[in-house]
Amino acid sequence: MAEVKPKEKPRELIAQVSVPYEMALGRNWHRFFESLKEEKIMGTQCRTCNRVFVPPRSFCPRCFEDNDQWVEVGQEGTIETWCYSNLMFYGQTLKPPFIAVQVHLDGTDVGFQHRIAGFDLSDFEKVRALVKFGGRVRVVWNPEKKGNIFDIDYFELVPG
Amino acid sequence: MRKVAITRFAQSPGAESRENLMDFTYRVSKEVLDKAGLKRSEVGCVMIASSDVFHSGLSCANAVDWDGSGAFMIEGTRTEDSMYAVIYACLRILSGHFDTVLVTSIIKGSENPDNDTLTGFFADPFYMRPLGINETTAAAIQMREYLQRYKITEEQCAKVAVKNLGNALFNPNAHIRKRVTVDDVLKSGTVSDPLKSLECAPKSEGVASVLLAAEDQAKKFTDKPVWIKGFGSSMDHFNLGDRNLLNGQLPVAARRAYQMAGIRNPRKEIDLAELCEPYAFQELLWCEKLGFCGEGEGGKLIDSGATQMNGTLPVNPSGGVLAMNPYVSRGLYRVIEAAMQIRGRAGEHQVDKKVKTALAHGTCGFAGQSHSLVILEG
Amino acid sequence: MGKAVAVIGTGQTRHGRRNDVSYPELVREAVKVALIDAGITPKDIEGVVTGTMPSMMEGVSDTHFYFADALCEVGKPVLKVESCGSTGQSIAHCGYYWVASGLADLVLVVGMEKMFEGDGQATMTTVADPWFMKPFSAGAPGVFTMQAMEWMHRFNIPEDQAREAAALISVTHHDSALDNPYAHIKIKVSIEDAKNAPIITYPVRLLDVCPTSDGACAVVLASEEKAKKICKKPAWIKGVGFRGEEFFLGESNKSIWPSATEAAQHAYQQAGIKNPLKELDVAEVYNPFTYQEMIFYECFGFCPRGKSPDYVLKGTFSMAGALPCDPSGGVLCTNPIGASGLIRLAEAARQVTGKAGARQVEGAKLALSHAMGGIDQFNGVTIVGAKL
Amino acid sequence: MMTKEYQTITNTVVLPYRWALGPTWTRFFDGLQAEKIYGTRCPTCKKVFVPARAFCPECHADMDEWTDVAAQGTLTSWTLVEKSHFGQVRQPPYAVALIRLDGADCDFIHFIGGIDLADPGKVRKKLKAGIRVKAVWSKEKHADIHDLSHFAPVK
Repeated sequence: MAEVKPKEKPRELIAQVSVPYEMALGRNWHRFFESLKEEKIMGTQCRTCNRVFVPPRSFCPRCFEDNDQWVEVGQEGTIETWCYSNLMFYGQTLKPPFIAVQVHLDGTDVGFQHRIAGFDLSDFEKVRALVKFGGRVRVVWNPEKKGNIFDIDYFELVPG
Repeated sequence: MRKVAITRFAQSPGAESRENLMDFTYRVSKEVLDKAGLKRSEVGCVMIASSDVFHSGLSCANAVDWDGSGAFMIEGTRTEDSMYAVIYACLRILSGHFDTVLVTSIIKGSENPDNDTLTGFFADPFYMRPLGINETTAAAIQMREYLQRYKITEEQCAKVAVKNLGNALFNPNAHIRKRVTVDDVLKSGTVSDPLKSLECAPKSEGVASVLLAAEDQAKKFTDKPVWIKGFGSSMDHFNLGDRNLLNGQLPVAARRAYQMAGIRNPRKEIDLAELCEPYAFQELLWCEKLGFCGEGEGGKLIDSGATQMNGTLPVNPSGGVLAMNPYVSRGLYRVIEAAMQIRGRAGEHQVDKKVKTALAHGTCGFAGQSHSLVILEG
Repeated sequence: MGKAVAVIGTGQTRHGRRNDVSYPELVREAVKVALIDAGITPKDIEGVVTGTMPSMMEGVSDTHFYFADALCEVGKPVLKVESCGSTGQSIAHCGYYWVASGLADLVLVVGMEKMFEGDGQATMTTVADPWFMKPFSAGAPGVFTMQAMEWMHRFNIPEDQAREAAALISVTHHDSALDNPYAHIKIKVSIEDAKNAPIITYPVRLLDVCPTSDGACAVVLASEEKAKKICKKPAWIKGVGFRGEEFFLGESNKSIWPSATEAAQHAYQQAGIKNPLKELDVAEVYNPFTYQEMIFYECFGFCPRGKSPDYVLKGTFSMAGALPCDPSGGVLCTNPIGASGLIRLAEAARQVTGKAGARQVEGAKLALSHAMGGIDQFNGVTIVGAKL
Repeated sequence: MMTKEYQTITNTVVLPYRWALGPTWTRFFDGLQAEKIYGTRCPTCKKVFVPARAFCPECHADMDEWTDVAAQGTLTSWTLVEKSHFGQVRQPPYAVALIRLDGADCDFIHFIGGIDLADPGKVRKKLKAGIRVKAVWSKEKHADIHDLSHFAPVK
């Protein structure tokens, strides 16, 4: 019969798992990132509802028609919403503190995710006094282009 | 009870695509809606099939799959396997709540690591995983039992690969298309003895989409509806050692489907079968379990030529999973191929005989832990 | 349309950090309780529906294989259904349609999560795409904060008032959790505690956010004939609805949240509900964040847009109010994600059958249950009632 | 990676885990550490399942009768893994088998060793269904499945 008695506390097995995937960018996002290298923001427009998408969509998820009409959109926009993050979450790309923002770029019909920077972010109260809903922001280009989303270095606040 | 029809369908090829996951999905579901003349906003319900680990590294797969499947603000959900999606879609129509369901199954195998790496995650972390159990090792252990028990030969198993890869030559969507001989298969290198390389399915792309409709709606979308006469599925124990690997749950699943479809003698009543055979010998074992031949007679069945494209009961005229293995989608590809054969519109891989009733089968898990099948009729 | 479907049994584990049991053992704990509650044996079950959040949260994928024995699946048809955080509602809906189709009389629905086995935040970063959204992710709190900020701005809600209302919600739910034997976080919280808790992402504070929990929930669904035969007090499913928006966060307006609004509308239509505030007796709203709970109240038609804080501060949604919300303490106090949405249904079913114990809302006859998933993308709703 | 002719992004998922063994696995692995292989007996069907578990996979009854099964048994089936894949448990070749341990009513999974695995032909000659195999214990034990090094054919 059994001689090993049950332990008071069951154990845990600690491990880390790594699984490698590799995703295709696809034609439209490839073109989007190529245009960032030339300091242009390109969107696509739905021929049915006329909405302009950035990131560009190859199809409109609502009308379900091909979006093959490319348009260059503005490099300024208004703040739809934002959030100040001063805690490190697992997997975060940006080091806190940072301001995540949803910008409505001029000439588009959707919100675009990026960050606001270009000033001292250490004090939240000071940040709050500067960052306003409906406030204007403008692209600041990264001088070093890599064909990814950080070719737009950040959005800066437009005074006034 | 309501009747459910397959009205329109589309499938992507199995070869590597440079499109991104979302666009790759859209092309296929869009094609189905266009063929049916149905607007996205008029679809009753959207059913997505995709599995988190087989999904390019994006989990909560329904999140990114939602847009390309046409599901924006439409009733819908996601299942983890495409056969489950077909069955759940049928349940939704049979409930009377929905008249149409667009089922789309999604995977880009080229973006994933090896299937063996991923199926290893089915295993528990304490026992089966550290001992190297994955879909291939489990199948190899099953194959050896099969060979031992019934004196099935390795040549007979290899013949399945010869047949299916040969059939795939005529299927423009198939991923692996080549004429091979039994000798080629036997010498193709051991993966996990006794399984040879050409006896193991590849890792393919595969978005497939089907528009299901209730009887009274089906004629709006097609002049050739294919009816779903029955379906059934069943699950086996998790632990490989607890199971009878040569007599699992396929007979149970088949009994359910046959009963629903009113099939008494599958050997006579089924004209064609599309089976899910990620490993060549499994086609023989599944044929036995589906009642296409007696117990232990899978080897004789392939020798007889009955399952060839011009045989009495063609099996996998599409080339099957050995020729194209879009993991979660592979069941739905079987359903589509069976429907194409019934319509007589399978092109170069259309079988010679007239197909009235066809069987489509899907399996996943170790050595067939879960089996599902659907019976289709013209 | 379709056969009537009833909830005839529910089972929950004790939620919290459950490293005393393995994952399958945890799952079985809920299943056993539900079967006893329904008065049935594993043999009686004709089909099983199950789902979690992403399976890789716990490092085992396609868990319907792993849990085959614990879920009494062997020899039975099984459906694995998942939709991120809204999984709990999605699996309940699947069981509902299964029974409604007439193909099964008894279906077991089980949701589970064992979040202490993995890293919840780490897993959630794998939901966002690597090109556009993930680089700016500040975890789930960041997403919900942006939504709350947008909502406050759009409806001109003074920040102090929203803060006050959020604190009251936190206090109410933490109090309720003390009455719930299954709840994870059982602490007494004051308004001051809630208002002064450490900031996570401004204005969201620690006591505004849910914990991570281990737990499972099982529900037995039955056809009308079966329910009437074996259950004295079934809870009838009156309506279900599920909607989802686009993958990219910026494409739909989350301050008025179309998916939440329409999922509820769809369910209300089936249940014949026109004035939810009046007709519903209790609601189990999926509330991982206090601010977000207020947005849900508006989407579900419990109060006009932008008026949630007023109603909250009036006590409309407290235990003694017109429409008590989350008498269980809700997701705010217990969050095993894949189970959370199903726990809402189980709690709602117990409320309308008078079996909710110390957290019972007196005389409850009609209840809403709900779950949310994705990056603010999905919402599912189920209405249950005491009457067929 | 990044070996493709079109633009891609590597999206490696790295996740940490702490899996709770629960009382049953914990006690089973403690048993391995003491060079014992534990099963549990079902009070209803009387079958002995190994590894030990909390409930009967067939009858669903709780199982709390622990019993040690023999550290030897009969080979049911096996495979010799030859091909590599990412994240593999060990370098091929290695053999995995189903073994019916004496006193158990289900098969137990483990590695087969103690023979030369380099030549598949020779392995096939040595490993036949029905041959007897016995446990070989690892010298260093950590109360996990690798406390059993492998099973070796009995000469």
